[in-house]
Amino acid sequence: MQSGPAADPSATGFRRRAARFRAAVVVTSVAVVLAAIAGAGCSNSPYTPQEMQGKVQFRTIGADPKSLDPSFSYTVDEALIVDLIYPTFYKYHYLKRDPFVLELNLGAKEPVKTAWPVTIKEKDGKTRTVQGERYSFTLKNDLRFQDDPCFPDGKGRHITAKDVVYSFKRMADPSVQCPVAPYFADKIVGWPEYSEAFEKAKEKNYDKEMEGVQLDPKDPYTFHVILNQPYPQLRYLMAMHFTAPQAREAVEYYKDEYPRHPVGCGPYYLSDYQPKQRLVLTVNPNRHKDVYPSIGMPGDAEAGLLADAGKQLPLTEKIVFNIIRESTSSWNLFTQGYLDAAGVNNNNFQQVFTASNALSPELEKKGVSLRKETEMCVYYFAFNMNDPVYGGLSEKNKKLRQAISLSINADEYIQLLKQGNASPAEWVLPPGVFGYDPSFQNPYRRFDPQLTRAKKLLAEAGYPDGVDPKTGEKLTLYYDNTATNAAGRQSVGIVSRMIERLGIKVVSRPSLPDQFQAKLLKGQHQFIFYGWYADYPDPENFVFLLYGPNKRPGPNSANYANPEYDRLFEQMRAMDDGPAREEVIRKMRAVSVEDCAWIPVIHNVAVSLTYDWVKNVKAHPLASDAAQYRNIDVDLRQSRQRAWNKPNFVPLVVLAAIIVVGSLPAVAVVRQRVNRRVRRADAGGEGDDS
Amino acid sequence: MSFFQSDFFLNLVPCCVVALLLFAIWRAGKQPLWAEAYRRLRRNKVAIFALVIIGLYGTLALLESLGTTDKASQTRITLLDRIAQKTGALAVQERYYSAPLATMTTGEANPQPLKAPGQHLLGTDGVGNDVLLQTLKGARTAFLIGGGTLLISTPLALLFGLMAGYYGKWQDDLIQYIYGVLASIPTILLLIALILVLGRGPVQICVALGITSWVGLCRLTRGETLKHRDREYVRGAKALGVSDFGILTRHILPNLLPVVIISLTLGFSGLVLQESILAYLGLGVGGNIGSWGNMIDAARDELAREPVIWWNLTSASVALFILVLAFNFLGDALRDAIDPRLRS
Amino acid sequence: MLRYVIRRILLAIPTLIGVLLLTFFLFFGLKNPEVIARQNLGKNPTQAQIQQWLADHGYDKPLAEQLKRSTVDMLLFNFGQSDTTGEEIKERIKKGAGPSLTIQAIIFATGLTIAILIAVLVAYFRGTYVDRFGTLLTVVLISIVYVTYIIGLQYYLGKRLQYGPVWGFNREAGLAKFILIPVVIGVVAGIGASIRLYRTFLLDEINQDYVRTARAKGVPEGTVLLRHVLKNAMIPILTTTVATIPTLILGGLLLENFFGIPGLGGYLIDAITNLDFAVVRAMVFLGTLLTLIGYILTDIAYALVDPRVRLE
Amino acid sequence: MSAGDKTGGANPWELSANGDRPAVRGGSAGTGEVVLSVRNLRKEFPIRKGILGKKAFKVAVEDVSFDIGAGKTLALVGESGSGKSTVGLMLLGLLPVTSGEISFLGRPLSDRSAAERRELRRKMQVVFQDPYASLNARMTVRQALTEGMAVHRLGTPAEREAKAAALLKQVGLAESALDRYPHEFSGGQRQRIAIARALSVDPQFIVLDEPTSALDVSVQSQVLNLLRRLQRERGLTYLFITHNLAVVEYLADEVCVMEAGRIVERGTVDEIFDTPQEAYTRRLLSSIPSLDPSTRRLVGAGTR
Amino acid sequence: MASENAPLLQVKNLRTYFNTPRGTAKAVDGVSFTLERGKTLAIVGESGCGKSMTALSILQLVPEPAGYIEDGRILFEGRDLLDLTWEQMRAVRGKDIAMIFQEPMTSLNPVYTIGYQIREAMLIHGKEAGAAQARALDLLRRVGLSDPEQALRQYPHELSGGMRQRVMIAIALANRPKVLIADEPTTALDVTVQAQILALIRELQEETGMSVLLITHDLGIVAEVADDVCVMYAGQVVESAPTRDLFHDPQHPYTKGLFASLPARNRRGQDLATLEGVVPDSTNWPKACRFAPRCPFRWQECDTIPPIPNPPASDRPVRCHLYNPAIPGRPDASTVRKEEEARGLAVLPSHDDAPAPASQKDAEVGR
Repeated sequence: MQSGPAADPSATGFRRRAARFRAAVVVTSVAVVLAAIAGAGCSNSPYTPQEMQGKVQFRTIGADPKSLDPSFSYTVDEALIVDLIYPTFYKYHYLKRDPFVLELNLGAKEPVKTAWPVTIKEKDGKTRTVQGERYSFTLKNDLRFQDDPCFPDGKGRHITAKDVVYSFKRMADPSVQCPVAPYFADKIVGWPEYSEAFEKAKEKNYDKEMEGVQLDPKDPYTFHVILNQPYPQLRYLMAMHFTAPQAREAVEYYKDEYPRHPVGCGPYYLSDYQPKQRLVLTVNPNRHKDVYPSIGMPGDAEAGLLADAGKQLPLTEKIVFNIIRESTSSWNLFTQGYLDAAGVNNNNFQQVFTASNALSPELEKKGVSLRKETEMCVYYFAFNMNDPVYGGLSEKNKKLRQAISLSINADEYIQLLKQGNASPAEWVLPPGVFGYDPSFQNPYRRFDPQLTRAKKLLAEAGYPDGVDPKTGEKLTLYYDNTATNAAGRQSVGIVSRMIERLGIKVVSRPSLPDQFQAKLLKGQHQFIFYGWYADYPDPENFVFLLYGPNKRPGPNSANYANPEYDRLFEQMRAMDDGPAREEVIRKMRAVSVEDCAWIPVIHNVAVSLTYDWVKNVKAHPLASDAAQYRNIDVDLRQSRQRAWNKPNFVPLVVLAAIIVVGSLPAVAVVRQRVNRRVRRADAGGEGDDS
Repeated sequence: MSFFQSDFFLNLVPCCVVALLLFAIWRAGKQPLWAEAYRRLRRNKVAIFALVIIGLYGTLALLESLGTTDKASQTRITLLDRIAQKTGALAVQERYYSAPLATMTTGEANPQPLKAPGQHLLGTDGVGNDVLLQTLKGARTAFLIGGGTLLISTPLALLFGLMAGYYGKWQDDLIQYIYGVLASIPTILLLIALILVLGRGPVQICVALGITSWVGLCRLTRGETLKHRDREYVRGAKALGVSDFGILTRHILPNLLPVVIISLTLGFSGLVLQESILAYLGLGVGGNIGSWGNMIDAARDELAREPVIWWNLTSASVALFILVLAFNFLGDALRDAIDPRLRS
Repeated sequence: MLRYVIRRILLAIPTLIGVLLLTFFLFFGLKNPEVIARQNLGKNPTQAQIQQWLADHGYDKPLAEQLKRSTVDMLLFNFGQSDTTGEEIKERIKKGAGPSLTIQAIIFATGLTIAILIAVLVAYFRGTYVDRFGTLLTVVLISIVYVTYIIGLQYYLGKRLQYGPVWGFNREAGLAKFILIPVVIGVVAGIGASIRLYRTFLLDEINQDYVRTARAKGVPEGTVLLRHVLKNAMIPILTTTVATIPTLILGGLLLENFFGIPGLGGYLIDAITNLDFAVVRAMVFLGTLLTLIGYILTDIAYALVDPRVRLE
Repeated sequence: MSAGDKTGGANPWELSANGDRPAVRGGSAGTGEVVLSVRNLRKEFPIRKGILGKKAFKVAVEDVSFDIGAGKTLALVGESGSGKSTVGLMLLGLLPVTSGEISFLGRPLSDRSAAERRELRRKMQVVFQDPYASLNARMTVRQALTEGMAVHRLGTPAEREAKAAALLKQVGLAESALDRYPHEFSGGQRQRIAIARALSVDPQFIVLDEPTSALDVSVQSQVLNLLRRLQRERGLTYLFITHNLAVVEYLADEVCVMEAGRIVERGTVDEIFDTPQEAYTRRLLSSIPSLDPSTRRLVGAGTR
Repeated sequence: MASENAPLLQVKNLRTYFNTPRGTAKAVDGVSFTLERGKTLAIVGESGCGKSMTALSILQLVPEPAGYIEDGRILFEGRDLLDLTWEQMRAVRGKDIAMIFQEPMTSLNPVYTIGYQIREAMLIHGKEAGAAQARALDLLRRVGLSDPEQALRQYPHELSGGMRQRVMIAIALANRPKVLIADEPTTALDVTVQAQILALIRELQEETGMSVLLITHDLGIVAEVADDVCVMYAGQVVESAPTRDLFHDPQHPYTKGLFASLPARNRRGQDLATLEGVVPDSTNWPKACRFAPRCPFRWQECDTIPPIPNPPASDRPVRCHLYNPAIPGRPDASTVRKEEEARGLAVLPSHDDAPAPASQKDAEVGR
């Protein structure tokens, strides 16, 4: 041993490899960190630069559309898309209000109504003839479908009246499950028979003609709808996407996938659909030409809504619908400027106010504007009128319902659950619908904090302080709901609290939507909360919710049936708007308010937040095709986005610093380990021996 | 089923769990081997702290499980409610959200003064309930789910594990196959499927969690049994003529208990965490039972508000975190105390 | 080796059959399809419509046919149509698998690597403050609910620090940035349990005799850890990594929802809310298949690491 | 017994001795009462081969036959893997026998009823090698000692307690040990408790499976003394399984040498140690280190 | 540098302690011995006496952080190993001093080939890869593996226990160490294999001239291979002597007791001598003589005065008052002799002696 055991200069190969290994570890980790920083360094935008620079609208919907089949789709989110792809005979004027104006869209001219005798087969085999009506609709003759592989050569073909008739036939097909089919079923001649034939037949024969919807033998752009009774509401239905022309080729080509492959002739077509991710609408080159309206309501010009008057529609080349389920995510995205507007039907976005219910200053600074629009809807509590305790038209139970009605404080409800963004409902009809009476005050919706009257009524009903004298126990009200999530539970809790002030015990029976529907169907419900949105701005579309024959499975979920009300309804249904109709509606109101099967609570106010780079924003309670009128100031948006999305690397640096500083003692430990003397007395301060 | 859905039953479970815990501690004190572990545990400050915390939560669960129906309002008033009523602000229901120690409601368009201004330590939730009280009440659900599940899964796992390990042969093959099948379905998917099929509710969740969680313990029991089966003391007992049952219950089972107890301790915390995730997926205990899972679930909306309603999420998360942390620390400490070989 | 692999695959078949039978029993034995039909038919279906729907979705077939449907067809990846949307489940899964696997594979690989690295570090510094701090940190990490991680980190990293998009998955815009935050969350949420476990494995190995042999040879401590201890510890580590596959699925479920990743997790959550049993069934099958494949891969990896298994 | 006393004809199987048969000389079986006799014992362990488990077998014990006379000690000697412990376990009924016959007290075990077999089992007990594993850590000494009696319903509980205390005294431990747990004792003490436990059911025959090989020499001597004394006092018969030839030559009367599952040689201690016949036996004997540094045997014993 | 005639390895007053929950365990408490060049020194003792810890202390492989070397000197070729830094010590391990262990089944890394594990030992200490490979092959041939080429590629589990121990030896010898520490190298092996391994070590020792420090509890092995013996009890060396001397004339009562308790042919039919009691707890050694509680010759002073390692009345280091005239109360030689005879301590065990007549009588009584 020349040099002693200490030095080991020849230990090269092995060590070199060990060193190389160590170096590789270091290099890899540095690379990972750098990659992370590089990844973070680039923009946090979820869009491509092209999209960001183009005239593109960035919007959001909360879930994948269940279906984009215009004959089936019925939800608000879906309508935002469907209505842009499937234009209808009529459309609502974008700017005009009070009243809403229907203008021709695909229609070439106003339909012609003629009196038409209709033969009706009675059940006993006899026939009778009634006075019916025939509407003749004529389409524009230059309409074409979008280009799509379902057509020969992939070129969109010409649209004729046949395509609209096809849509009617689809509505009558029970397997399509068209939600508005019941509106037609008892009115269009031959509809029930046609529908039945479909149900029976194995193969569906769409070539067969329906008696009540006929093609004009001479004009390929004209078809006739024959009704067995007057139905003035038909024109509104011609503004809903159910009656939009559909290509039979597309339905048959895509089959089960048709709900995800819409083929229409609207301003946009569906160019890309990534489930759970995004849905992109692109300008349809085959769209029928339309321009931005040049007349609006007073004040529209000042609001800049006429700046684009006369310009070709649509004003943006693309609409990107981000499908965002979590409200947290979409809110974050919105605040970063990556969404033009905050979602339409999302409660959470309404929480952006200062104390005085105005937009918070932070958002205002960011250029967000707030819009509130009373929606054409009504939310109500309904008793099951077949319920032995709460239902029926007996005086006793009527008083019980009235008492409960009086206990529900609409103002508190609005404050707590709608943050003030709703108006209290007095009756079925919402503002904006003919027959709505702003001066009407429902006597059973007048809340007083002492509940004096409610308690009196309750006592009169035989339940003093909510106690059933027969049993000595409290009356129980089963509140059936679908509150499986937190927000639902909150609202159930608040409502229960209100009713329980009466002394009645409220028991929440939450169930899943399917079980809830089954309960309603079987009439096993006792007390529910429900809402209705207008299909069209006619009072019939609301008051029919209490029409006896519309009981479950119809839309009358209260199972309310008052012969007097039903008689008035039948009378009012076919009337034209005017004082006479108003009078009948007033009578219906008096009857139904007294019976108190419903407790109308609110008419919702939709609140939307829009950035100032979005132009031509004006809400419409019925039309969902507004997107084609919107315009985008792309430069403004981009500069804002850039300013708001600068990553903050300080915490990362701080973290790195902490790790470095924190590992210094560790390095010292390593040093000590390698250099320590074995003898304890000599070594001193070995960190790891303690 | 209705009995199992009844309040009585649901309250029985946490009571049983707490009673079992107390019994186990009492018994353990009498067994020298456990007493030895005890001594080691006592020296571990973290473990004692964890035990105290678990004891506190257990007390809360017990207080929330015991109660009477109030004649006047016909609602159940638990001991915890009574204590809350005595303290004042805890039991006061406000009209809406309010921030911790706030004097006005929060998030409302027109904030209203509170009934108990500045006294809600953790604020109030959307219905105006005191968040602190709600958080405390959540302990019961945690014990209900965690304990209920373990009450279902532990006997099952021990029985099958012992059988598989001890008898071997076809019994082993069969049991291994059963849990092999169950274990190859990812837990969360199996849970989802089970709850969708069984329906929602605390008992269903316990059953579903029980089905998914017995596998781990069963595998552990089987492995340990296998180890002990060929130990000399078991052979000696066999040679003495002790029956299989006697060997399993008197010889093998007591020797498995340490491992089982460690695994149960750690398993409990896992179950509590799973409940909150199920609640988040909308498969939780349901609306009528206050749980941390429900509170966290509510936060997904509350966090999107401006101002952010953070106290609900924070309280529930912290309450959950502390309990789980305590169980994890206790589990680690138990492992060290019971099985010193495993100490590093 | 090939024989070994084949044997492992064959051994997985009875398990797979068991899973299929179990799911069949769950979804067809315990669940009344009429409830599903009613729920999917919207507001007020007539009995005829329900029958029609049942026929369309094949729920009216005799039990034997159903059995075939839930076993043979599953094995052939014929998942049928969604109960709710009528979509081909297979197509949807094809679309969703890519994003899901991308994210989860990256989380898995990153998580594994980082966890092993940290575990080795902690093991190297055993008994020092690094070890104590690391152990404490892991316990804290595993005591936090996944949901809280997602909500918290999305808020902080995405919204406050703006390190990446808080939402989205757009191939054209570059996947890396979309993946960044979800991966960080996935890794952070899963890493505590892994480190804790791996540390135990490493420390178990550190006390083995062969480690003493290596030291007696004069092998430096670092090399002992990396070459001798780690390679042996890889055996139990590999076994437990399969156990994390279900966790990955859970992670996927929640992460994808929050970050708008169009994967299978979000699809499953939709299926849960819509009671889409056909989809849940398919996902259970797929999840199982993945787990089984995971098991097999583990066993192969096992054999690669452990010569005792390889030459069995 | 002198080395030349060849009485092999006493057993019929010895007459048909062929090359496979062990070299047998002497043996006490012919003179006293035979407590245990084993004929053609065989044990196979299944091992799986191939995918679907084509069954294959590993033979652990093959064609083992011997007799043990009352009050005698037969040593079963062999290296690890020779199958000697397997034989012990089969005798005790702890491992099923593949083929062959075990007779105890003159009666074959196979044609007994379950109850009779239980009773016979009682008379056969065992002491194992590892004192740390042979007692249940969760049972007190009292429980361990009374359990066997309780199982066989021997005496009243009070009598069992008394007997447990007496047994403890007999193996040289204080009565105060009754309520303590195994971990409170040293290895040697535990082994004595294990012996007491075996004695608790009054056996006639004890299988000693390497009872001292885990003990230090100073403790080993205590246990060996105890075993000797008990044999003398109770007339016990031992089957002593061991690889420690020093203990064998000290304690055993007869020796069976096992190699690879077979008995290769059998005889009295003196026969085997003085005039080993088989090569294996010789090799085994020559491997024992001598205790005399002046006569080193191992060096050059050959590595290749 | 160290002179040629200085002892190769000298351990002086080594103290290795452990921190345990019950207090400090003094596993090795003042051990001294000398290992000469080319010689074999055996350290013999029962379990718990600290012999393995002594061996591990030399290479400083005491399990950390619980164990540490409290004091002492370990002079290797004249330089104190305890003065080296950790890194310097690492260079000593496996190169100058190599070690083999008791459990051949677990002492090899199961996931690396035999070849790798042998080569590694050389690569660490600076050998080139090619040369290492060649030497590995040579080593395996040397330790008697029948097919060394194949063995290089094999994994530990493919070899039997004896073969693995040979591989362990090959690893230890890879760098031609000056000292081989063998810690119970044959305890886990069958006797026939044990004989082979011991013979192999002996052979290799003769070839290479290395010194062997053999740790064992088996006096037979000591007799077979050792040149010198240290008997350890309770963390101390109680007696050390050349092997022959020790076996013919054990002096310490413990050594005597050990010999007397060995079962042997010439003791058939007699009770073996026993050492009553157990080894005391290492956290709480007896204050004075550590063997006193078990010693048949114990008297009052044994519990109060610690015995010195080199008493004047003996020709060798014996830690016992019997050999120290300075201690009062010492029993005279005849009393001791009588006591020894009564306890059977006088007769040396032998496998070869014919049984004493008394034993036959005794055996007959036993029948």
